[in-house]
Amino acid sequence: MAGMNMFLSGNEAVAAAVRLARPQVIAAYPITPQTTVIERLAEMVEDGSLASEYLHVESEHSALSACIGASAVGARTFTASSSQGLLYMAECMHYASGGRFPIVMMNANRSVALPWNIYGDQRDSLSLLDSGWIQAYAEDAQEAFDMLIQAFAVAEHPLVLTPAMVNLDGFALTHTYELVNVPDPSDVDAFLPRFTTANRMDPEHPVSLGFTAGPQHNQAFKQLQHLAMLASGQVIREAEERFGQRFGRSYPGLVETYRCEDAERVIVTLGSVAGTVRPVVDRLRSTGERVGLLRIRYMRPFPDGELRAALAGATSVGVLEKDISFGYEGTVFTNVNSAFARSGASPRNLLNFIGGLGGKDITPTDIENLFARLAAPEGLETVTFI
Amino acid sequence: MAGMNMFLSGNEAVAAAVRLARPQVIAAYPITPQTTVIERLAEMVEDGSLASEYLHVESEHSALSACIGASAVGARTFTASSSQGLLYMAECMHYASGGRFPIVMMNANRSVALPWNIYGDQRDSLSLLDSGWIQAYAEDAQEAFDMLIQAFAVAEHPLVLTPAMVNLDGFALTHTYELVNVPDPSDVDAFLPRFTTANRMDPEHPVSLGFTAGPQHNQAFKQLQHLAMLASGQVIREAEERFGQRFGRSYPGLVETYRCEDAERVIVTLGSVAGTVRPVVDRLRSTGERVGLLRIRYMRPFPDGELRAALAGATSVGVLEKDISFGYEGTVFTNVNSAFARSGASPRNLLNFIGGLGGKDITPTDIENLFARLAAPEGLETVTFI
Amino acid sequence: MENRKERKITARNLDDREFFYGHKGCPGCGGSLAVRLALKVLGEKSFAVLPAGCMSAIGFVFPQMAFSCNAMISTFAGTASMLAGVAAGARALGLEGIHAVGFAGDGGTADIGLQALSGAIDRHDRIIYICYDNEAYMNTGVQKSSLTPTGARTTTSPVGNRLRGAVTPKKQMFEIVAAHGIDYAATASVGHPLDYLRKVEHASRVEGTSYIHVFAPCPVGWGHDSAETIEVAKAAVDCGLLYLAEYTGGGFILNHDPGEFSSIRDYLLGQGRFRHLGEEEIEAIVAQRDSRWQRIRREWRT
Amino acid sequence: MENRKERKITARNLDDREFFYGHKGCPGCGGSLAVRLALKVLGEKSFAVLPAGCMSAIGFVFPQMAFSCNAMISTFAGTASMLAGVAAGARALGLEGIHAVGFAGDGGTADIGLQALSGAIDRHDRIIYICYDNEAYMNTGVQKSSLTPTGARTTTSPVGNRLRGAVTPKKQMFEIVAAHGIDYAATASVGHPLDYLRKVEHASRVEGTSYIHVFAPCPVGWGHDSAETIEVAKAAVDCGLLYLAEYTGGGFILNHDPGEFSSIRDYLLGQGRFRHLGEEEIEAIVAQRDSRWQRIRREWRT
Amino acid sequence: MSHPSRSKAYRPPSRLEDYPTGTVFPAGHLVETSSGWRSKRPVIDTERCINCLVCWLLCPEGVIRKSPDGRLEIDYDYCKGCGICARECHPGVILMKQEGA
Amino acid sequence: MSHPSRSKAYRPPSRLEDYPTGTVFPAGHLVETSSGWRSKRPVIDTERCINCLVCWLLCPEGVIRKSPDGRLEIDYDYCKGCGICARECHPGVILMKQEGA
Amino acid sequence: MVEIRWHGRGGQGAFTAARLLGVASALFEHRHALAFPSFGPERRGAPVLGFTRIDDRKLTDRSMAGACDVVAVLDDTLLEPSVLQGLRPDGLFLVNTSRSVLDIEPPPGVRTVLFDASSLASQYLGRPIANTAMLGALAASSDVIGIDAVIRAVRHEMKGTQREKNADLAKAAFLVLGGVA
Amino acid sequence: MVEIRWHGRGGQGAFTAARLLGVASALFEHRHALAFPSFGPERRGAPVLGFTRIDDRKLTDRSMAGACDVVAVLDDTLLEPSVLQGLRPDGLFLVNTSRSVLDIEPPPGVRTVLFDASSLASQYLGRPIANTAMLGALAASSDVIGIDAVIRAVRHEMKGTQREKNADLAKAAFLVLGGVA
Ligand SMILES: Cc1ncc(C[n+]2csc(CCOP(=O)(O)OP(=O)(O)O)c2C)c(N)n1
Ligand SMILES: Cc1ncc(C[n+]2csc(CCOP(=O)(O)OP(=O)(O)O)c2C)c(N)n1
Ligand code: SF4
Ligand code: SF4
Ligand code: SF4
Ligand code: SF4
Ligand code: SF4
Ligand code: SF4
Ligand SMILES: [Mg+2]
Ligand SMILES: [Mg+2]
Repeated sequence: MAGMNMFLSGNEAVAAAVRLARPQVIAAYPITPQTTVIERLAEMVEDGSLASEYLHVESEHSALSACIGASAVGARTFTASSSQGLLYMAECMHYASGGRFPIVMMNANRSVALPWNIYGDQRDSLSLLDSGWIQAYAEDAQEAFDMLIQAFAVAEHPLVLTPAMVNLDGFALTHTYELVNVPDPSDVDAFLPRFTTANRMDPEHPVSLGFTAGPQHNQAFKQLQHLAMLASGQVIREAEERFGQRFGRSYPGLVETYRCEDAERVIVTLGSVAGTVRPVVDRLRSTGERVGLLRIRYMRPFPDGELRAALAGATSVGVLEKDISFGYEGTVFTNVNSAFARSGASPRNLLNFIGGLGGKDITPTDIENLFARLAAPEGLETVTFI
Repeated sequence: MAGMNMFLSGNEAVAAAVRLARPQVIAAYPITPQTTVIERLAEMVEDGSLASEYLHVESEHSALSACIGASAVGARTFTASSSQGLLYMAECMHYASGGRFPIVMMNANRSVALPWNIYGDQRDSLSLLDSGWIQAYAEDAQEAFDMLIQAFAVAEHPLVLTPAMVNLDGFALTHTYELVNVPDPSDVDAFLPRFTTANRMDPEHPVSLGFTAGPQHNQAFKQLQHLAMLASGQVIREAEERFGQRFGRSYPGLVETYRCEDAERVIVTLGSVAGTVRPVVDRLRSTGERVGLLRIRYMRPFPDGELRAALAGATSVGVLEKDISFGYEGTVFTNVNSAFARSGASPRNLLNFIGGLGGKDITPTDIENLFARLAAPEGLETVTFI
Repeated sequence: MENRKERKITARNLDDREFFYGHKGCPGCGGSLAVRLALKVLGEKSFAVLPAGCMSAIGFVFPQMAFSCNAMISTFAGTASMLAGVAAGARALGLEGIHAVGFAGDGGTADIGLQALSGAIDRHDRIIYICYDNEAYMNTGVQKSSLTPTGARTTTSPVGNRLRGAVTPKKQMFEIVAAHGIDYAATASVGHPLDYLRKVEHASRVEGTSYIHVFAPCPVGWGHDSAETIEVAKAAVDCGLLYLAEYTGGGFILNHDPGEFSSIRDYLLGQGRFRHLGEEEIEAIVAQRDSRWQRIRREWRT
Repeated sequence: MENRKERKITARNLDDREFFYGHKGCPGCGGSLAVRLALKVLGEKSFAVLPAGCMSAIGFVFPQMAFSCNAMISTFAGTASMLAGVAAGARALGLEGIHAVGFAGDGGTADIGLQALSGAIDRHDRIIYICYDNEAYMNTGVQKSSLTPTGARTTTSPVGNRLRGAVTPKKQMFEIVAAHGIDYAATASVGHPLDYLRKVEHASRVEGTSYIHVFAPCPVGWGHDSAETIEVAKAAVDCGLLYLAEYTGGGFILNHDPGEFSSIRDYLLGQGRFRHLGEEEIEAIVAQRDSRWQRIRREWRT
Repeated sequence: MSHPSRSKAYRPPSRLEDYPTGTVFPAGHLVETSSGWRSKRPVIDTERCINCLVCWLLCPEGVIRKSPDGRLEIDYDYCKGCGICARECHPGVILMKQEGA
Repeated sequence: MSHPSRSKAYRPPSRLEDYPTGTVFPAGHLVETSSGWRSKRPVIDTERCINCLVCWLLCPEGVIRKSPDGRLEIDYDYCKGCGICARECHPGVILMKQEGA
Repeated sequence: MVEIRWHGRGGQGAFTAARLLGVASALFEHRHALAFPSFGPERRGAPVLGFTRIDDRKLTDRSMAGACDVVAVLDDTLLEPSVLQGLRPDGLFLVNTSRSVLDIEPPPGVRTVLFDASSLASQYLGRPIANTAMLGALAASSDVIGIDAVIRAVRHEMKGTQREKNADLAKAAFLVLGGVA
Repeated sequence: MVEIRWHGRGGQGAFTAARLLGVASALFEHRHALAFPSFGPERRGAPVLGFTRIDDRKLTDRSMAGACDVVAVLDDTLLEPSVLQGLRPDGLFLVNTSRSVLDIEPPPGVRTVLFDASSLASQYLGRPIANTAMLGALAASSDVIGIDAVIRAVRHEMKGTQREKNADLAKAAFLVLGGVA
């Protein structure tokens, strides 16, 4: 592997990736547990290793607005946020995606007030699933690094032109140090060429941007946006392919399956908690239990086909998520279930495990219990808080 | 029927209902097509027919923040918004629900920028489905009026203590005039007693509100919030019962079925477009076609049980919605599908019709075509833009 | 070629080209005149940003595009920050001679857009922020903003027995941006077009943030004839309710002292929004004007 | 019972009760002293609102509640509007003698909370807004805010060859709220506690909006010993970087003129965040102070 | 040319493929006129006009043009008949005439 | 009593039903001390103290109390040992002593 | 179901006419009615529309596309062929104009009624605000609404001096057009 | 997998120790390591924790609950019984203290190493910042990490004058405790 091995936190890995992606404009606002990303970036701008305009904005709404403005003149842009900050820029998130500005954002997944809490759950990003952003969820710092670089390539792809958000679990990923391979700048430059777009203010050929479209036309823009997001699935796979060839690390597309081949019971989850499931799967497999893990890497575009294919043989599926849509169930569960309903064939057991809210620990023992629950035949409450 | 019949727009009906509900504090910010609500309220405060503190705030974030502050001292509060405004207060929406402040909001459903558009679709409220608010959708001005009064009763119920949003389709409801029965104030007072709560600042017994809860405790608060929202289903039904007894208008709970009894093909939808489906159902029924309409009146709490029961006999279900979650499907569809998946039995055909984005007209002919599509056996794309 | 540094703008040498044309504004709209004139000064390299409000609503309805320069609608709260992004992006990409210019209404400036504006001033972003002040939220149908003057009737500051229009004084945006130590700020009126053009021209040369507050009557919201827009805009200056001034290098400059004021009464009662005002209320407004001018004449340079 | 109208507060007559006790603030935290002292003046009928920031983070960790009066955390941007709601609700419910008081940091005031504050001032809401200024986003680990002074090192205004800490001047919050025509505004320092207490007491009697900007050193973020908090807070006044002043009834009052300033150099180099500053940089700060004081001494009453 | 004018050939997109990617469209693209808004039409008596350009400066629509021969012309496609030009013309040489009369 | 003190009897909720409805909780409810934060402990020489109350006023924790007999006492449960009192005491009668030494 | 489409300019009261007709029908003839405006970025002076739908059974369909039975035009400067779009072949074309011949010609089956409502309004109100006169004219020339209901609706909705003047105006228009109350 | 828990006060470098150990292990012994801090509302002066996990296979589990193999305490004023929570019965209890007897007693199987790292640090650095000394001590008293890796990690991560001084300090601590490089 070329490049350099470094012992970095998830946030530092993200900052390192951003440096290599060379965004021309960065605007962000501090919030725990995102802050160290923008601190590192400030240092890089200071020490000259990153030639970006770095805007000290007064809020997240302005952070993303500034990125939209910069993207609207054709600049590559980056921002980062979390939780309250993400919600404070919610209007701009829809704005950026509707305007097809391929901004890349790092989101440090964190619980949403009230009650206040700075720890990692995923209600922040999942509650904005409909905002038109590509949503990726990393499991470890290396994947966060790689996803970040790929996110620029995918978002800026002419068939996609859609903003992308890379999610890291607060603290569990953002503040945990581990080994990360950081490639050579020249390799990243080759992988990720300069951003060019026709969707920008052009001194030679002036345009109107961000206009009004009435009832006759509006839906067409929305439909195109949907199609572009759908197209991003293929673009993500191609980007991973190219990435693998150049950097030697390959990724499996929108979902990753772990020992799912002949699995009867599968836990579906996303983000870093997959790392807690993995050794439990190994342990149970070693005692002959047919269990597996399916990790959703992208929530948008939603990998319904991949999911169904991977889970075709499973009789019991448990969706484990750090999120709850009050008055129904976990949002990931809802999405997964729809994929099943659309095929007409759901697994016999379909359970929802809600955990990790506000950073509540999810232990290997918890996971073992979940697999046990998936083995019990019927009569279970669908939504269980663990 | 007691009270007075008036020819009102949906917005005027809402304002009339708010007057009768006597909120102590109103804070709102203008936005088309909500504006006439707050204009009417300003007039009522001026002419003394409504004794509320009326705050001219400088943004929607402040509008809802002010309501939270007022609710935190025990006042009944009302706000209204739409689209960009709703998104601008997204952070506060989670805040209000997490803090269990039973604020009532009217939302004029409107398309979300970009592109800009002031017409009615439901991406605004549906994109905030996870924010912990009860979400009701009215079909006509009378229902909007009645739901609004009921919303206070439900939101403030001790078992619920959760904010509630009543949605009216922009223009189609908010700006259309029709007959509305406005009850006598004394009747409303009897139906809706003064708000009392322990969840407030109390000069005699000081409290800390809106605090931090760490990883050990946070999830418990979220779980209670979920349970309260689930409990609201029953409270809504009871409130409708009481309402019917007093005012002579009864409502069917979280969903309304129209000629669904033996229906093979059913369109599931919400809001005013149901009114376009109704006469088409009648027409097709008169030619012997077994078609029906299911109207979702509340998206949160989500009526999964009611839906399944009502659609148990249907072989083809089409979900018609003014919303799209880019990269997947309509959000209502996702929710409905999950209800099927959880029961293990989905209808043979399960289609998603996306229409009305940015106010695109949905005509009776469109509806006829949808029913025809539901009759075709297989091989259809799941998500269709109409 | 003229020396841009010294150009004095008149109707003779002003650009013939129109950059805001074919819009859907009401007849006699002061705001659209303010936008039109400013763009004639700033020219084809303007990158304009307009938040939700009348000017964006009337200028960009697909497929009818009334701006001939680059232009974009921003979120209602995001004018200044989007402008900052435009300026930063242009700088990063090496685009030269660009003017990042914003046109926001009074509501979009003094209410929901204030924070982003404050942030931009604080960073000394090289942007020109023009607030066209029609003294209410017009695009949504004449609601009170914090720049609605005391006594004005709007749909959310109604007139009746209990209330007599807006009860709070007009927020002092010019003083507020000046208190930030902004690089350049000015007030202006579409009734004094040459003064306004000069200020836009000056702003275009400032290395930092410029703010121009231009008074722009709205016949629909104010209740005057569409032909009277310029007169009303002049009268506001003549009667002393509006002052033409600049802030630069830490000090205020009064550009024009009317000496004897014309009648505030006439100014007010010529507009539907003020027609309910009684003598006492008018006297209070006069008194307020007088005390403000006392301070201005005492403290500001001329 | 004392006549509340005339009470002069001293350490002798100040309330013995503690309303902010058992919090998790760092040893020597100036902000927590500012909160503690203000609540002793305002008493048990305070309805306190604190946005995200150090004071809320250290005061409300379930089940440890450090406020003994009613208190609530607000969204970061929503201090003033939530306060406005509290005040309006209390009024509507007929609660008497309540003080709706906010305690927000510099970031929560001058950056993300500015707009809501401006709105409250505009409405003349009867609230007391206290900004404890520790000159950076401390709760998130010392990032630059718009109240971070020029030259200060923070984690987002690093010091190296290209940058020397914060490059923009400190936003003039006191002047900005004064430009709003606020009912009452004041600056203060925890190093001058009696002056501060007097101002809080005054604010409690204002029928309208009060704003107090209290300088509150943060040993962790500023890099001084925890025991030095009061000294540093005094030194800022003595060296003229901070002035104790009030704004009321349309005019400024300087409460205290140090005459001869103490050394800015000593003030700066006593703190880790400024230790990199060279003579030239210090000279520039001195020059800025001098020109500001020239204006203050010329224009403000004493 | 100094003014945009209506693109008569333009047909709004009917197929999805014809829409732009993003909300981006050529500047100064006009497809409608506003002549129908007007109930009165300004007419300049060019003989008496002193060419002070006040009307040119103050027209909110910018529809008064300096023609090559120096006279002023009005683009009636976009004049809304507000009457500002007539009111502000000091010599009073602009007349507002009832449309269709 | 003028100061809250630690409620030793309190046990954090273990069942859902024991949590409040809403984020609401009695004010001034303390369950932890901060004595463990301190490495130095202020000790007042009450004999030499002139009772100027400067330390009382300036302690960020508010832990210096006026006892009934007029002397000052420190609530060591919540004193963090910042040293402000010692530094600001003009007569210099507060000593910062190493904890555990 | 009948649908009436009102054409006017922003400020001329086209939507008020649509709404008054709804009031007349719903409150005073106890039928079902919906009234709604068109809404767009256009400003004062621009052409605007108002709609009234009336039926004996509850109206639930709020979609826009659909034929209309009456096109009522408040200002003859608006008369372009597009004004007739969607008018049923047997519909009514009611125009406020002082002319006796129009430049546009409705399809053969359409009944055209030309009526100088502005002049009549000027007489009664001192201003050419023609909408209530047009309601009287509609009552006279169709069975969409009765004149009594129109008058009651005007009285119900208007205030002050305008109230009786407009009621009288509507009645006068009705009579001018030969309506029999 | 071994887990090392570091106890200190905010500002004493407990997490730096945890991270340096991770660097030493991952970069210089080519094992797999995770290092993470505790994080809470507590401020400077309050007790804080740092964690290092080391294994020969990739570490994926990031959950918190779990036993630890080493408890290392940077400040003996922190010695409360809770410090020993979760320490394995055969674990190592490494304390920076000048005392020779502690008030708390670990369970029988636990090996206790008391070491005056602060004094040594004061000698080498002029300040009692004990974390690198404690790393040296850890290398000497366990097979968690080798002293070479510790020294390389210190050199890799530190800058300026601190670099060699800390490397020397770690080495000295290692030798004092009888480590054999
Ligand atoms: C977040 C948000 N809130 C509300 C609106 C609705 N809105 C659009 S324009 C407008 C009024 C604009 O007023 P002003 O800024 O004074 O400009 P004007 O319309 O008067 O030109 C409002 C309230 C919006 N677009 N976005
Ligand atoms: C919308 C939003 N953005 C960001 C944050 C993160 N945040 C919480 S406190 C804080 C810093 C507060 O700084 P300041 O207001 O100066 O108070 P201090 O911490 O210095 O006391 C930040 C950035 C948040 N809670 N909400
Ligand atoms: S409403 Fe007023 S500001 Fe808006 S376009 Fe019309 S005249 Fe201009
Ligand atoms: S970081 Fe600073 S402001 Fe925050 S609690 Fe500590 S000393 Fe106080
Ligand atoms: S009437 Fe108005 S729009 Fe027409 S030319 Fe004159 S000023 Fe321009
Ligand atoms: S204002 Fe009158 S005189 Fe002057 S240029 Fe125009 S038409 Fe001619
Ligand atoms: S050391 Fe600090 S906390 Fe302790 S009593 Fe003194 S001032 Fe208060
Ligand atoms: S400061 Fe010193 S002298 Fe004054 S009261 Fe405190 S201990 Fe006594
Ligand atoms: Mg305005
Ligand atoms: Mg701060």
